[in-house]
Amino acid sequence: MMPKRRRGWPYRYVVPLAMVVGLLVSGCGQQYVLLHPAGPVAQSELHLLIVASLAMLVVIVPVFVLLAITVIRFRDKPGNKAPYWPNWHGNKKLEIIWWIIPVVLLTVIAVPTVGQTFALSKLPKAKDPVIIDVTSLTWKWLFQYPGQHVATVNYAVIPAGEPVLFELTADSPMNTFWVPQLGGMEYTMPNEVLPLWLEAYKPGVYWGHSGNFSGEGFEKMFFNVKSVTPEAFQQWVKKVHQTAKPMTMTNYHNLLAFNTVGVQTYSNYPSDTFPAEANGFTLNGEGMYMIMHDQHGITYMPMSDMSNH
Amino acid sequence: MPSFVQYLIRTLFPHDVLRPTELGADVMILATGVIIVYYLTKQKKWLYLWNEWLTTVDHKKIAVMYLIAAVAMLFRGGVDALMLRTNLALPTTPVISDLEYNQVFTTHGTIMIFFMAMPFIFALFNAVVPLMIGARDVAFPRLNAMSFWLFAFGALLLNISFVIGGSPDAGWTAYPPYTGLLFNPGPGENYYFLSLLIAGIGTTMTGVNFLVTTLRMRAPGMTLMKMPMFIWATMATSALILFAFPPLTVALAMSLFDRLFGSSFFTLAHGGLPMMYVNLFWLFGHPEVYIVVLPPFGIFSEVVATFSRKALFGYSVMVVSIISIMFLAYGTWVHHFFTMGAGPAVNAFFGLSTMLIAIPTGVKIFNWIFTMWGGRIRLTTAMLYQLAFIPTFVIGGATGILLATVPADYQLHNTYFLIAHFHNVLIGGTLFGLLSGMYYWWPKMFGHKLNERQGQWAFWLYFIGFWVTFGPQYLLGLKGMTRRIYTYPLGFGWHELNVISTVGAFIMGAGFVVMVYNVVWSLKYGEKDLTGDPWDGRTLEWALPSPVPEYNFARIPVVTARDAWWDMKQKGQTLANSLRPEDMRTIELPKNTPVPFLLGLAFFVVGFGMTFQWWVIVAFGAAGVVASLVYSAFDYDEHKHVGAEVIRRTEAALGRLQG
Amino acid sequence: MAEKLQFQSELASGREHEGEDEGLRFLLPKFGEEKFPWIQVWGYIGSLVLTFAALFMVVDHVLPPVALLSVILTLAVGQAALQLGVFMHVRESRGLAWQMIFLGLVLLIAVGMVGMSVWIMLFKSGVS
Amino acid sequence: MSLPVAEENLEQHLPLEFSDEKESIKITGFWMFLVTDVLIFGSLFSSYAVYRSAFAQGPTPNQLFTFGPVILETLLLLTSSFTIGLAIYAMRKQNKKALMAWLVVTLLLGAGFVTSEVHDFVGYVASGATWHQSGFLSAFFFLVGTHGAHVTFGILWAVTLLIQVARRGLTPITARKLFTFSLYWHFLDIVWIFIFTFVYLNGKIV
Ligand code: HEA
Ligand code: HEA
Ligand code: CUA
Ligand SMILES: [Cu+2]
Repeated sequence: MMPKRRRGWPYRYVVPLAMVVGLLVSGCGQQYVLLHPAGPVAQSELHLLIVASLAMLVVIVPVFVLLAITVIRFRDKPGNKAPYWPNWHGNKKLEIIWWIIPVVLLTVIAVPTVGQTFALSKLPKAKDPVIIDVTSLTWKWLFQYPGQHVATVNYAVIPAGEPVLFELTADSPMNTFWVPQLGGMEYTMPNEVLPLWLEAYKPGVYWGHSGNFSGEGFEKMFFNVKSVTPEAFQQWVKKVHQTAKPMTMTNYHNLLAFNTVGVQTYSNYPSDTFPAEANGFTLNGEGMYMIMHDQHGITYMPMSDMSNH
Repeated sequence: MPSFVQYLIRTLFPHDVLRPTELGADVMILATGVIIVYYLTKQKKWLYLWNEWLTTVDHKKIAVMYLIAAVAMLFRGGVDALMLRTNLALPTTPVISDLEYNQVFTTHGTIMIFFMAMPFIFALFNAVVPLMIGARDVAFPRLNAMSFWLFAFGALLLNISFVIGGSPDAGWTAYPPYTGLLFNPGPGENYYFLSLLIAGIGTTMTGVNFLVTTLRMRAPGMTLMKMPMFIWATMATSALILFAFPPLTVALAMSLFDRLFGSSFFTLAHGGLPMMYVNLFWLFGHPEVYIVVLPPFGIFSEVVATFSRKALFGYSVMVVSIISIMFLAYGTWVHHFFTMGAGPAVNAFFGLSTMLIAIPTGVKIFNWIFTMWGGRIRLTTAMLYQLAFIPTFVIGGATGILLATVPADYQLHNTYFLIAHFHNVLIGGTLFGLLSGMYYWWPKMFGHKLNERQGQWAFWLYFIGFWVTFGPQYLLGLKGMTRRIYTYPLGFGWHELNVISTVGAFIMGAGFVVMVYNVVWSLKYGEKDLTGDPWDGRTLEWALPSPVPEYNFARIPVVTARDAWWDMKQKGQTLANSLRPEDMRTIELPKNTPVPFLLGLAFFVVGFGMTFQWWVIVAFGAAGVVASLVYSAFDYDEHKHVGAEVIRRTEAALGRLQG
Repeated sequence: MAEKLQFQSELASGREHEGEDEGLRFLLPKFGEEKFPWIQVWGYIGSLVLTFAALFMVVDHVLPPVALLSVILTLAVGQAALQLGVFMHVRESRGLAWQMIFLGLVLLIAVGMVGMSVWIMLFKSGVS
Repeated sequence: MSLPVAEENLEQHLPLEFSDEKESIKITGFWMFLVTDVLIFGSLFSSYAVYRSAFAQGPTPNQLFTFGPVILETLLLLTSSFTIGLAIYAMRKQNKKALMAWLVVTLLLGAGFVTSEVHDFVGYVASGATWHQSGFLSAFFFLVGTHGAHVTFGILWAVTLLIQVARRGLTPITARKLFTFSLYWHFLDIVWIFIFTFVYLNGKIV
């Protein structure tokens, strides 16, 4: 009934095997975007991932080994000489050990987790960061530069080597704004504006995608973020102002249609296409503000003044 | 008249959703229906069906119905999975369109969680809990039947959506505003909300029922600390159900109101806050994943002790850990939306609370291993699932911890890394646990064993298939592949891994086929269980004959030890040899009633009517609901009596009487 | 021949308070008796007093908003306790008063749910 | 439980509704149901708390609410909670007539409450404050409306109970049913106190 040959293929080899095969077939390389960060945010997130994974290995390996030994040693087969203690039902010391081990390991993960969570929520000091207002539309991305007065669709250009502040909202179902090599994702939601800062170390092109399902054309919501030197960035802005037309309200309404489009560039945009007010955020984790956009740029208004809206 | 018929057809089968696969499903369902009707009529089984099954309140029969439904839904969800996987292996020539793909992953997730895992759990609760605690039935047998029929009709409502009108397509999480009328005008999401609301009422009632059963119906002497672990798991699960389902009900209702009655909870205009749905959904959703994993934990605790022929290691610590998991489960929900911009304090808090769950869970893992240490391990199918569960779940748990590491989750959220995580815990934990329980308790439910050799084949196919499917998905996550896409460009290096993953899925599918073969074969040729105790079990259900007579225990035993039956066997006292003919008493049992079935049907009518906003039909259904409730309010005829003489004869026939 | 088993009838009366459940004995019920429903009357008066106290405090704006809200919520909690104790006979049950344990739990969760939701939803801050 | 429980235990000093073990288990069950209902309202209160300032173009609580009808409703409900308490008191004294009388009074008070609330709602809607207007109004109508629906259901339930008591008198079963009804009714009173405080009074604080 219990065939002995089953022992030949212990399951504990399956995972590593699958991983190795996977790596061989696909070729380890740049395609593992999460393992090849191109900016400080993604870098610190990867760092944490590695720390936590190592801590996990510290539990996984002993558990697997222990399990294997137990099963092999205490199989119910004739002539097994291992001890048999049918009534052994507890051991205080052992049990205390495995309350403690996880606590220690988790502390190792928890401390940097909390630290990084708070650290990432603060925009590093930068004089006048480039601000990009991101709106997810049904199956396309709209990027507006309130400081530069340019707008793009389905691609963005950022200066390398300095933090960029993205302000995210949606005029569509929820999506997430994600450029894996630059950093983790954040939701775009209607009636809310959320902040996200990212930075690219070097000039380069990094792909981004939406991570939250939003309907039919969702899988086409790829976009590229071009990181260029700050000077090239200024030149790009200048060039857009010279060559592109401003976005009209009609253009915007066309973008609201449920479809996918290619890349587009505009030299300006109507001011009321990004929320003037919404549930807001702070940049330093204190107090509560609301973002006000107008022709002069952005002001942060304390929440307490909000009641007269 | 013809115009009305045309209207009906146009609404029920709108052009834009009626596609070949649906037509195929349509024809299949119709054909199955015809075959069933033909068979029933030919065998003159209609009355039998009605008397013995549709109106039954016997927990053992309800268990069987739950089990059939669960396995059917595993098939349905599994076929969905194979469709998903096929598409993902062929990114350049998708087999099903994006619209269909969206419906398929939605029904896959919804069915697997709500209509496969949940009823499977309730099947085992119903089959085992009253027997384990030495009771005649659950606390509220009629409520139990109502729960079942509400579940069954809820499941039916979701399943007909594939054929009539169009399926939901917003994922099992159904985030607004995508579920709003602006983006999703068809009836699909109505189906989703209504079927979950109806099934949810049933589930909540099941929670109440089993909580009270385990709190109040235990045999004398079975104090809290003498309860089998499975009973602890039942208790904790039921409590979680009580606490978790209300937020879901409210979230679903809000979405439904937005769609049907013009409220502005989650809409783009009028200040809607879609994130509130997310908040309420996960207030339910996270406890839900523990609802589906705690019962398997209980099952494993029984299985591992039985097949190691050894007492469970660290019982009281196991109790403490299950209770703390229950509590902690309620305080971690934000980890599903770390990326929705709640402040760093919120994220840090919920990241830590999530990690805390690893501690009691880890304790359980170690205790299971040490239960085997110093035992004699028999590698039956049930035990193999247990052994596979440990490494699979530990990996799944560990990747869960990586997701709980907040900044790492910013990267991993909604990628295939997440998909792999939750299949690791849902299949490695929940499904393996439930299958283990099925193989373990099958003899008790049906009176024969499942063939071991075939069972082990199915096991190995599942287990190997599992890792071939989901191992590569971790790598896909690291390559940035996001979930819920029906196709993808080739440049990202996602294709090869997806092909491997798809191959794995088909291996699992083969496992399922072997399992079904195993069940069908064993129904005919399976080894009969004549002793009632085929595994040398430890808990009270093994004291009874298999299958169990309607009244369960001829006399309720008094419990004096933790593993009650094991203890009795050690002391040489067994129920069989100590019952004398004159010990028999008349037994009061709950009486069959058609109300639960009719109530479920009425709710179904309401749900169907509301899906299409046909208020006349809704009114009919609502009248049915009210009528059922009023009828049962005035119905005092709840019990029947089984005479002592009948019991004496039955027990004697089972060879369980002295002299 | 094995020893004879005990059956439930022999133990029926003692079943709910036994062995390890001992610690929860304080929960065992007392069913009170009274000549006149004084408790109910006092309960009614109490609830009226609490309600109108809250009402007047709000109408007269006796405190700054946040403090005022906290005070009236406290009064509401007091009133809930009154209803539970006086009218709902919380401590009564046969066997252990499980409802007390679950009520405690559910109140904790309900309050946590409201508070946490506000914390999560309305106090957005931070850049990730 | 098949065993000789029911007859044996009747002589204990237990109130009628607890005297039969099966019926007493149903009371525990009803408490557990109330637990879920507490959380239904907990979720509704959470939503209300979050949507409280999502006015969009609609009115604010301060503009919307008037105290008059709300105080009336509060009084009606508090009094009905008192009278159902008296009904249970009468039930424990085996006084069927008094029980039924108090139950009828309770019902009438409840009906008065529902009438006043419906009148309120009609007024709001007539003034254009529908729940389509804003998230705040949606949350308000959903919370208060769910409570109102509970009260309405309670009234219908009590009617069926009156018929049962009239027909069958006070038995362990009818007594248990009445007792669970009283629990339900007091529970609704508690919920209303929180609605009164957190919705209406709080709406007037700013
Ligand atoms: C059975 C179901 C189940 C179970 C048990 C779990 C268990 C856990 N889950 Fe999982 N989870 C899901 C089902 C489940 N999950 C589902 C379905 C989703 C996605 C839903 C969707 O979006 O569609 C999800 C998503 C999900 C997320 C959200 C990710 C995202 O969307 O971005 C997170 C983040 O924290 C998470 C974490 C965890 C953790 C920490 C555990 C822990 O409980 C695991 C604890 C176990 C262990 C850790 C292993 C054993 C322990 C030891 C051997 C001791 C030593 C260990 C340590 C020291 C670490 N899960
Ligand atoms: C308990 C829950 C459970 C279970 C058991 C499974 C089982 C499986 N799941 Fe599931 N899955 C979920 C819960 C579950 N899943 C959830 C909650 C989601 C999220 C949904 C969402 O995003 O909203 C998800 C999403 C999900 C995805 C992501 C889709 C996407 O985001 O685009 C994928 C992709 O690979 C997948 C694959 C599989 C596979 C291959 C199996 C295999 O185990 C299945 C094995 C197959 C069978 C058991 C059936 C075999 C059938 C046959 C052999 C039929 C033969 C045919 C004929 C005779 C006609 N699942
Ligand atoms: Cu929608 Cu006004
Ligand atoms: Cu979770």
